[in-house]
Amino acid sequence: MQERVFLSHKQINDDLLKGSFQTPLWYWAVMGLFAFLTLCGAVAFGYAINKGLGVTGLNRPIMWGFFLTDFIFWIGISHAGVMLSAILRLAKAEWRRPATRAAELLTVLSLMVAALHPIFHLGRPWRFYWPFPYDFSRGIWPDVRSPLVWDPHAIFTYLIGSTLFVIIALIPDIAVLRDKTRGIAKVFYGALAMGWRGTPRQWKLQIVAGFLLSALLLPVFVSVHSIVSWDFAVNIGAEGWHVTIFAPYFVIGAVHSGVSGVVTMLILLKWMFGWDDYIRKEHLESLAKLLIVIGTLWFYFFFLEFIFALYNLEDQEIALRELQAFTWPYNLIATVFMFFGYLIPVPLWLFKKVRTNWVAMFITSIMVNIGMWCERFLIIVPGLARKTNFNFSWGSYTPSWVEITIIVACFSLIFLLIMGFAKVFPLIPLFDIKEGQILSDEIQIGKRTVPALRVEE
Amino acid sequence: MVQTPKAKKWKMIIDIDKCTGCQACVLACQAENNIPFNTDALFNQRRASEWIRVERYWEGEFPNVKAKFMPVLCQHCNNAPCEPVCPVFASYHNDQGMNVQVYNRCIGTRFCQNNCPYHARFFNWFEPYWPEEMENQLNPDVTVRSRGIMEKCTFCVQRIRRAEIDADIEGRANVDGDVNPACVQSCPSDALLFGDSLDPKSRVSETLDHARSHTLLDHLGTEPNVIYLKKVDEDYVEKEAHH
Amino acid sequence: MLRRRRTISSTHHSHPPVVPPNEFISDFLEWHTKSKPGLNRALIVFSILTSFGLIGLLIKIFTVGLDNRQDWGYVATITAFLFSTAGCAPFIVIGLRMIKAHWRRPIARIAESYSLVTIVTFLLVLLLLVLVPSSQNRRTIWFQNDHIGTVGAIPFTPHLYVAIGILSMVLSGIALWWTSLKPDIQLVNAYKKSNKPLSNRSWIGGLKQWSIQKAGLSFLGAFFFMSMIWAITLYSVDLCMSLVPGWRDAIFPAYQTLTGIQGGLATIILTMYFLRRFGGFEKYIYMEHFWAASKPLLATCLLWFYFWFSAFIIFWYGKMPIEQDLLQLIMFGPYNIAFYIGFMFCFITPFLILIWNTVRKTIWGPPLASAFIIVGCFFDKLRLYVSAYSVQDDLSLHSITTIPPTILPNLSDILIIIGGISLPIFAMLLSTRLFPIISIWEMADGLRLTKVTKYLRTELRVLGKPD
Amino acid sequence: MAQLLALYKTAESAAQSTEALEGAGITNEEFDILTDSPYPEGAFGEKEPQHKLYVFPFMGACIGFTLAMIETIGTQTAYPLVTGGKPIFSMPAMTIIAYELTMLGAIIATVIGIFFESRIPNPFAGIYDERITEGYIGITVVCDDSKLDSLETLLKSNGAEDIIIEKQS
Repeated sequence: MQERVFLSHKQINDDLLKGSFQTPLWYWAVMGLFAFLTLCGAVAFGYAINKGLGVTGLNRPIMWGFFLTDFIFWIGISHAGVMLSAILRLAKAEWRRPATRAAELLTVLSLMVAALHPIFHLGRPWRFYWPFPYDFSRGIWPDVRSPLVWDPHAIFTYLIGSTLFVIIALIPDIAVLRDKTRGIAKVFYGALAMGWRGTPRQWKLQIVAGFLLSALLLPVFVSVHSIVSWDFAVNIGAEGWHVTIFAPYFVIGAVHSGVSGVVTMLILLKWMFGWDDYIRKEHLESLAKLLIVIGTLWFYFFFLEFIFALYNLEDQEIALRELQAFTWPYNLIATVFMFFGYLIPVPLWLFKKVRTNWVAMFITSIMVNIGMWCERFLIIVPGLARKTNFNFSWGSYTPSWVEITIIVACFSLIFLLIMGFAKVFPLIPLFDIKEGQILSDEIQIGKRTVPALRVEE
Repeated sequence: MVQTPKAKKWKMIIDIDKCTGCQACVLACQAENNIPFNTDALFNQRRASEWIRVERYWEGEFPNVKAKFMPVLCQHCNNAPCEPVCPVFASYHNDQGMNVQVYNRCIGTRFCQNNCPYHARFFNWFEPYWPEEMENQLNPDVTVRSRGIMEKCTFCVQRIRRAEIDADIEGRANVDGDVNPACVQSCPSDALLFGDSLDPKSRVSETLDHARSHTLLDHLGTEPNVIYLKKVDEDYVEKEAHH
Repeated sequence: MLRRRRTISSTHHSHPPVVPPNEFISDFLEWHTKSKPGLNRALIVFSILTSFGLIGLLIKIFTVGLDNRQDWGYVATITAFLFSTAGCAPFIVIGLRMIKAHWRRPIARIAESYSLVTIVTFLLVLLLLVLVPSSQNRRTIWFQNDHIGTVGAIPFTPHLYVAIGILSMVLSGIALWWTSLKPDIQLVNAYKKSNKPLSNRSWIGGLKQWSIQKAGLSFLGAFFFMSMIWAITLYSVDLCMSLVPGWRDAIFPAYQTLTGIQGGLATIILTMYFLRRFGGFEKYIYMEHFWAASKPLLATCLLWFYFWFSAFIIFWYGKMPIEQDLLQLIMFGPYNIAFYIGFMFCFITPFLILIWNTVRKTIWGPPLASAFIIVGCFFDKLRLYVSAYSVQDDLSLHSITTIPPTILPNLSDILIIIGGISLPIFAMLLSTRLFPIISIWEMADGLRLTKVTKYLRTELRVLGKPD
Repeated sequence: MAQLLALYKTAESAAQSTEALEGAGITNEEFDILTDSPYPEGAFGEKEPQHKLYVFPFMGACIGFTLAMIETIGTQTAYPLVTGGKPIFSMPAMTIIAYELTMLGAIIATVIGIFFESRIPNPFAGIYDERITEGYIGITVVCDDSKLDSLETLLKSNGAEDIIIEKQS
């Protein structure tokens, strides 16, 4: 919290609502590109529905491939939001303020996209709603013992929860938009603002809601990725999946990739809208420090997972690890995973020069996510390629163009949604920034003035 | 006047010592159960579906090389790993100890195949296709599975039901040997044996506690209903168990 | 004037007054140097109780000797218990220092003093290591196996490395304690010489010295943290899991580390309570501290269930024979009572207590939960370690052949348990007697960085966050 | 009756005039503050908002848990199909679903509670001015027309930038 800049509230409004009031040309160009890519994905999916899943690269031992890898990846990204905004809110960390909404938004949107993947993946996508507890036409309810029934429960709980979280925190900012717009836009925002006036009562509830919802969402966020991990860990058929540590290992890995995703997004926002006064070096540095801790914790779990895979000293397990680490093409993926996921970024973050350098942080945070994508792939595919010791039907897997197109489309869909949101609503909570200014103070010790914080309890 | 059939528990016994690897069972199964042709293309994509397959393992160094044949089909486990993971009850255990796949419920998550240690489940990657002139050979008792669902060995459940109905019409109980899945019926060396293990006089229950009998991957505790009889091989040296 | 008073009372709750640093220092030094008969009496009682443990150990060694693991299950339990209560206490303050939490200040010294206990823990581990066979041809994380070909034969596994790992934890803990203690000792000595308080902290050492001390604290903290995780990992694997053939539970070391953090936090909260109650520190340890500490405590309770469940669901779902046996052995079989008690006291009871904000915001709520947690922690360790030590199968097997019957503690075990439980209390009383039990410089620092100021028409506490 | 909204540039002057208002015998039940960002409670001597938000999540949790029990127990009794040799009542599986639905219920109930307690949506909230979101502090007073002039002068004297009056008969 060093070099603190004080801005008038009008100034804050104008800066942070820039996105909504002026749209440069590049905006539409980029939107168009992403829209086109998304469309390609839709076409590819249609083709897959029409012809059957044979058009993918999946085959008999390897029944789960790119779709589920990407599914886990996006679920992982979605863990950034609540992790950051909830934990930092509860810990009353000042530097959370500009990051919260971006993080929560990333949560919601990536969850939506993640929820699409199981549908791509189904053999009969038009029956995607069958795992839900609704009967009627087919006279039977889903089997509550199946992890694939736990999944929708968890994911939709998380999706609904985090969406409501975002909406609640948006209302005061929508009120600002209502006051600054005219005509039809004013009607629109006015309806969304629901007559917000900013009375002490409303503000108090806004604050309490922040804490309460954070506290409620944290356990959900842990459970979601745990349940996703149990999709794999309950298997005794596939090699190397039946590991007790999978749940926390997946969760911490998700946080690792998710927080890096938030860093990437914040840097992009700063560059796109020039919010230099709001997304400052100290925020970047605190995030980097947090990432060091998370990354190292994740590495500990990875270490345990690997050690205890070999612990039983059974031939197939050793063969599987050999495949993952030393056999082409998996050895390449494993190398990328190890170096991009941990060995390069985390040691770099130890240096303040890197932590406070925008470009360096941008690159490293993207590296982490590449690495984590490879990690998910390495967990799923090799385990299936070496299923039990019936080596008569071992196999390998290469994705087809259909899968790749759909994956690319999912990435572009995320960007599309984020940019669309940025057009309509502010991506940095205005009132949070203003509150931060109000609560900041100083303490004199001898000659030194220490930045201080006004706390209410 | 179909009275409820008395409790049954179907088991199959496979004598590896008798198996010659002639693939007759595979062919019979294909014909009986309307399995589309496994073309070269499908084989190369590793998408061939053979509800029963004969695994061939070479042992020893040239010149004294031995081929070992092991027919593998759905083991109809009592603790089937494939069953609880299905979100829609498409795969469950019926009262005759069989592991049943309900095609209409299946939505194609392919979780069951992932969790099947025996690789005994198959996915319909495309719509099944037969040349026009071959369509008349389809078995009317067996569903033709559309794309996007799992399928697997059913112990030829259609034959079991048929036998039960016939027995009811003739007003008698089923006797051992009434029911024979296509693979068992077609095995020239009589390596496969099928029957009701609850009927003490059936050949299956007589052979059950055979000196050579064992099950596949029994350390997983899946309790298969397919029992294997070990190969008799005098110059086979027992490898010391790995610890 | 009247109105003024109303507006103040209308704020959430009146802020506890901020004592000026000098007043605190003189206040505390006086309390520290004056003789405390009650404390001395307690010291004598607990030194006797602790010596019971030693007697019990000697009895055990001379009666049953060190050749049979089953006789030593309870010793392993109490060792693990000490690890995850007193042993991990320093970690808490390290974490809080890292995030610059102000409420750590009164509890910092308490936490660090507990690192003295780890010396005894280390000796106990040395004793237990005698019972552990070499890791040749059995499942350990050292992979000394002829069948896969020894991965570059490592000599003296696991004994040497467990010893080293735990020793490094002990040493870094004590170094940490000493580093933060040094300035205060100088202060106390100066006070004893000339009987008036010295407030100016720069008197003790130049600013450079202080910055070195701060840096030293953070480095030692990081090192302690790492060596703690490593030590607990080694202990829980080499002295527990690998003694049960077929027990492969990757989450177990992490789970043990978590129980350590939980137990450490509970220990600190309980100590805080007694210090406030009997030490008369109402002015410096008040509700805020308990409230702040209660939140991470609640989190650890939830995590306890989470870690336990994510192991349990895998075993339950996998349904392999070995997994069924394990569930019997360590949960629902011979030690099910201990398991249920552990489950109730480590998760359910503290959770139900701490979930209420009104209870968390009291002096008695968090300590009550902590007491439950400490009891639960003991029984949780019991069901794990005693059961693991009771297994007699050949360690080179892939699974256990039989589930051994329950082993109940005999006289020497009970003596050892009494001694082990009273050991941390004894250590704490002793360090209260000999050293300042509240880190003076850290408290003074905190008081300097706190002020209660008028803001518009209300009063707010202002906390400085130097960086 | 009339509604009166006074706009202040600085929080200090606003705080002053609330004190002045109370001096003029207007209790903090009668005036209200409008700000564009949360201020520390009691900063303007306003009345402390009372709310029962903490009740909602518990009610929601109970509802969610009941639903979960109906779903899991209902399914397993209505279709007692054995899968994988698992018991017909598989407690661990039920735990997971019960957990999720409990949390879902709690969250939804909390959000309902937030809307209910902060009295939105409410299109006719009362007098308001767009400058408030520019950082102005608004003080609204509800009083009868007779008092209007005295109040206006009072607030002006304490540094009100602008005063808006809404008469409703």
